[in-house]
Amino acid sequence: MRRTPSRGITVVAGAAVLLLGMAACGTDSGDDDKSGGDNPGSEGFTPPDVPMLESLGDPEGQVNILAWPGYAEDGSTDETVDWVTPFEEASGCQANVKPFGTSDEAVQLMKTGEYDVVSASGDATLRLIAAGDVAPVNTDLIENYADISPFLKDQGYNSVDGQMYGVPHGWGANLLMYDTETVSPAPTSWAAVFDDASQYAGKVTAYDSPIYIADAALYLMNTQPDLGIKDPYALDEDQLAAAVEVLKAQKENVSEYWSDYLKEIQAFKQGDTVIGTTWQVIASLAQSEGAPVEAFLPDEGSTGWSDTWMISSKSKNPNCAYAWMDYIASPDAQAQVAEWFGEAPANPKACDSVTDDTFCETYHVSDADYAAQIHYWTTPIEQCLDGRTDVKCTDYGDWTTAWTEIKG
Amino acid sequence: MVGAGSPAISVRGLSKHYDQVRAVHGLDLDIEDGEFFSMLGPSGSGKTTVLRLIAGFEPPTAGTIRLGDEDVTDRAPYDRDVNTVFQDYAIFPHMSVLQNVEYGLRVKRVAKPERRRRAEEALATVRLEGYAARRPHQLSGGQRQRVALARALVNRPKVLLLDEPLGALDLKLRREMQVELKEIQREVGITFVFVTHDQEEALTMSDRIAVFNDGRIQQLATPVELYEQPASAFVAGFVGTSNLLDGQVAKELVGEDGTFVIRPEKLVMHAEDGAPAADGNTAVAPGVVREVVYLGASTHSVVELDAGATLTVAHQNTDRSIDAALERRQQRVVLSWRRDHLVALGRAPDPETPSPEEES
Amino acid sequence: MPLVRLPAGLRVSVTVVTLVVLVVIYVPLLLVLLNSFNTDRTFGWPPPGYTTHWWSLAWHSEGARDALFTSVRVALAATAIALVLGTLAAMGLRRTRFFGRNVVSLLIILPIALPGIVTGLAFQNGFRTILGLQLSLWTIVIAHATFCIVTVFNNVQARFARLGGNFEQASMDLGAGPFTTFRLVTLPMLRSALLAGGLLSFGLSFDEIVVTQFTASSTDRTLPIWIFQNLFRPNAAPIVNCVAAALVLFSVIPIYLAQRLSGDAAEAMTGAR
Amino acid sequence: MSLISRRPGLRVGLLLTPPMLWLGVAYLGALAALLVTSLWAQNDFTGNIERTWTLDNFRDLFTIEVYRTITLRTIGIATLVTVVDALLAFPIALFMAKVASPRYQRLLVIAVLMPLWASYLVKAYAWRGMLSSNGLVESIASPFGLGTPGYGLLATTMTLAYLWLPYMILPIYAGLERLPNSLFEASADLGAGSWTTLRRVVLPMVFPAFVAGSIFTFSLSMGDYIAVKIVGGTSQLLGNVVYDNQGAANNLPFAAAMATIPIVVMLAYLAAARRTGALEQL
Repeated sequence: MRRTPSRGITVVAGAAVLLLGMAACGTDSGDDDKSGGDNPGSEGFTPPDVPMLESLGDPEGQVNILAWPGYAEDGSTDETVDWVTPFEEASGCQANVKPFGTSDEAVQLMKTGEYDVVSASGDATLRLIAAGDVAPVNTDLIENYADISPFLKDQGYNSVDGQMYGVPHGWGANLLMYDTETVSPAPTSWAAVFDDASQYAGKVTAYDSPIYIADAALYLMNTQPDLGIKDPYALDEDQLAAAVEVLKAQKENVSEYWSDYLKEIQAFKQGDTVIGTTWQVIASLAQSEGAPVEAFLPDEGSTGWSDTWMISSKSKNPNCAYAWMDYIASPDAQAQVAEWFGEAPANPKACDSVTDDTFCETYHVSDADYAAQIHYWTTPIEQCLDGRTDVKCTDYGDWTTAWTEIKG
Repeated sequence: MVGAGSPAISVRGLSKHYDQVRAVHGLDLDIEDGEFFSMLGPSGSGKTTVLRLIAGFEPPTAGTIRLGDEDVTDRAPYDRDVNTVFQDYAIFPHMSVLQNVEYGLRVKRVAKPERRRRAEEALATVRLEGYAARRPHQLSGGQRQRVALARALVNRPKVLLLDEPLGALDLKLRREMQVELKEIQREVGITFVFVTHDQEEALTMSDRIAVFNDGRIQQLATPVELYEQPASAFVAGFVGTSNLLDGQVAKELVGEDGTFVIRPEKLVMHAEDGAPAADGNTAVAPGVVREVVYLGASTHSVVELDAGATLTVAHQNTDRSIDAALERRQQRVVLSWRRDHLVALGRAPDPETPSPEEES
Repeated sequence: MPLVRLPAGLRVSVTVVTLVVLVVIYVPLLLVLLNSFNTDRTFGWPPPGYTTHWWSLAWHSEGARDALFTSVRVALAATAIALVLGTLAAMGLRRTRFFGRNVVSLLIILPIALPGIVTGLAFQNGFRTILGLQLSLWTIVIAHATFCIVTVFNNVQARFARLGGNFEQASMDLGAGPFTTFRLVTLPMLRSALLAGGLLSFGLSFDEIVVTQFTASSTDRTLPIWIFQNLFRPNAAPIVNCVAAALVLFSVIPIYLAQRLSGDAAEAMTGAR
Repeated sequence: MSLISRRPGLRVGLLLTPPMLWLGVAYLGALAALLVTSLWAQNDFTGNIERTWTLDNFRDLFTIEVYRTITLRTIGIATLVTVVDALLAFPIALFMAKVASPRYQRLLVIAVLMPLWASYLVKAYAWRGMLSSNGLVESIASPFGLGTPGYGLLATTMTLAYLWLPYMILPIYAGLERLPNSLFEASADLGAGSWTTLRRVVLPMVFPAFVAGSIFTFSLSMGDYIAVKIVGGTSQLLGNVVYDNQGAANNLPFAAAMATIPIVVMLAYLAAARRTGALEQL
């Protein structure tokens, strides 16, 4: 997940198909009963019985928010970037924002019970639900919930048995960006950075994180069906080895791995790099800086992320927490977050409020088909997420080791 | 010299050992009230250690120290009525001369006007009127030395300890300060305990001198006694130039066994043909002049006696030309001396046995 | 100070190399300054145009200001602790030749001799995994103080070595107890050494990023952390350049002071990390 | 009170207790805990640390070849950076200590210290800009038929050498300043040329200062993980492995195991440095 590069950690967010064990897609909304296999938490996963708020009362006067940096800006970084203050004025709830650096930190902090709401990523949501740290969300009490893109609702990573445990926040895809002056013809497939990378030897870039192995796995899923990869986050040892081979071959042509906006934009602008993975926000920024670049979703689909606001089961300020979740799902707030952070807002009505007319088109906000092509980042674990039980899958530790080896 | 009542300092069985090194060993010592007492010895002889033990900078390994009537052995330096003038003066660099001098009174919470008056008085004693506002780095060596003295004296301690305070001064200044120190001591009447390795300094100023070697007192006596009747070869050698006659030489020239010493100025050098005859009072010995050293006021000649010993002869350069002396190099001469000028040392001192009797 | 008359050839070559090295040292810094006026948000080279826009943003950036104050607070606290512990250690080792002396010296040097990542990870692991504490401003302060002790220690020790040991004895001899002696004699004589050591320690803590990254919670943002977080945002990166440029310019003051106060340039800087 | 001044051992004990508690218990304790942690395992599902003893982390460290490669590469870079800094630092330190007038001396010290206050990150990014395809290095080098080295190990070495240079200059300057001027005169008087004087007299005498400075440059390079990300292209150093494992992978035990490598290397380095007396000059 891109998050603040500050912790460089950037692991892992993402939508977990952990429960469902479904390969791919996540478009089968609400199809929870489809879940199969005996991977943990999948079959017979019964979340602790946590009561849901039935009706709203008076605001408690404050709300403690645990958020990814950039999700709840209160003007302290940039005076003009502030959507927390309007919330405070409208709701009468004072918002205490604590940014967190990693999903692990978020899970740990939620266990203290000191926070009312959290912006949880795909690798944190299920852990929170299973541990009973978060409560089901009564979506009837959240006015703006109705406007949320349907393909984000009742997903395996934010609901159990049709019961939502949160309000979708936003999502995004890892795109392929290229220099339109150097790269010709325009690529259509990830092959441009894998099998055909030698065309641009020394000018290829890739995301600097073990999770990038999933990109190679996704590519293999399409090019080498024999390997039997069904989920880029569920790789057994052989499959991981195959992905590592792809990446090792790619490395010969890589100029550098990028981990932050600035580095990638600079590299494309100066011509040190001409092709590689990117985020929409980086592509847009690079274009606005006059770099001759295009970014697109290749034929194979791509990896990406999706986050959800959840409420603590121990919340002392549930009314303010609901007010926040409602507010952050509102078109205005969604527009501001999405534009500042650079991702697709969960609420398409935000498109009426964004300052940039082309924003929603650029980010494919209401494009369910587009969203369907995204394999949301999930932490790989030993139990295969694709439902296989005959093999052990490689976990994130293995991926980290593999990534170290790939870089050499 | 010996005053009534208890001595100013009384030390019994004092020892200080550092690991294997015995800096001071089993020392007994009494220093009388109002005395100018010197501790003389080569470096490493233990004299400075004794001073530091008295001041309280270090705890003794064994023994007691009494100041007047009080046993101060276990007291901290600030609880003892003694003050020290350090070898390097240790004048506080961040304070003015006045502040330095006032320091002891300040920490004793003496009222400001009183303290100012006494400090100025002390500065007057050391002839530093008008220097009160100076900073230490603006002072000459001699002036610093006086500030250190004033700083100690202002407290009117029972005993003032001085740790080679003149060592850093040039010869001329040192001579002046020696006289001045002695005057000041008479003026204030405080007991001075003075540590030095300079025998001339000790002889000039002291009422009594303790000669240290190897952590023990070799001899404790007045300057005159020390010079005229050294108790051991070490003392004889350390205080003045020693001319030793021992073994076979002693037998031949003195006529008995033992070690004898005779001071250079007590020897008379004659031309070979003009020598007096030996008799009951006078001894004579022929020899060859090996070296002649011109010292301005006097001349030293080193004579190798036929009997075997080598003696130094001093003679004042009074009226006659010194050329005669210089021309004697490598010539044969005869030395004569009065037999009663010869001091018998008894046996050569053994470091493991106590030195000849200290005064009681 | 009398200068050595180095032979002409050596003199010239040394001078030339010095000039070249100085240029190399300052070109990147000038570039930072230049980029703070660069209209290009990702500091494209050569700059397409110049603007003071970033400086005005930097001036109004609440985050930068908060981070600055946080850094100052952390640096002050760490320096205060380092001053106490460093002085105590230097006093303890003074004139003492006990068997553990070398061990103590090594222990004081160790936090700065080991890479920051080791110190940082050790503290993070110690606080979180072992003690189960939440990271906070205090965990940063503790970690910083640990590697700041050495600067104070070095300065105080050098001062002691230069002073010699008689001043305290003189004071005690004149009737002052240990505490009075410390207050009236030791402390005043150490003052400039403590100031120099303290300033170095402050600077060290102020610009520390590695150990800070490991021991800071996500809410505690020191200036280097703020820079780290913002340097990678194209909209904020030029502001960071402004802040960095301003820091370099203002750093003259503490450095000059440290040098002035210590009186001895070499002493002021040893341990200047 | 009196007891304290009468018993030096007690006094030393009281003075040293607080710093030793801090360094000996808190700091060494943290280091020890790090070693202990490196012997623990990590739960794959929860990412939590499991306090069961295992040597797996060290087994991986020694058996997986890439870690050896990275360790050697890191030591190599650190050595190279140290050598480059020593070569650059000596002339400027000599100029400061023995050529410049006292006024310039003071200015030069400030000039050398000032860059230390500019954020490390900002400076590293400035180098990234200079080393880019159309950057400053390229424009300066192109008339000589050279180009930018691009991002990689060479760029990393250059950037690190730049970042740590003041840490090498200052101790050497301090060491040279301590050298009495009469040494130069004595050597010249005895007929030695300036190079001979430098080689036979000055260098041996300031060698401990070199070692003192090298502790900084070497240690700082050993632990770096940020500069190499900015200008290192695809390369990685030891610090990156530690950092990625504690952060991204949340595998603290393995990060801890990896961190023992720089500890061991630096302890060996310090032990060697101690023989030269360099530790007194830090």
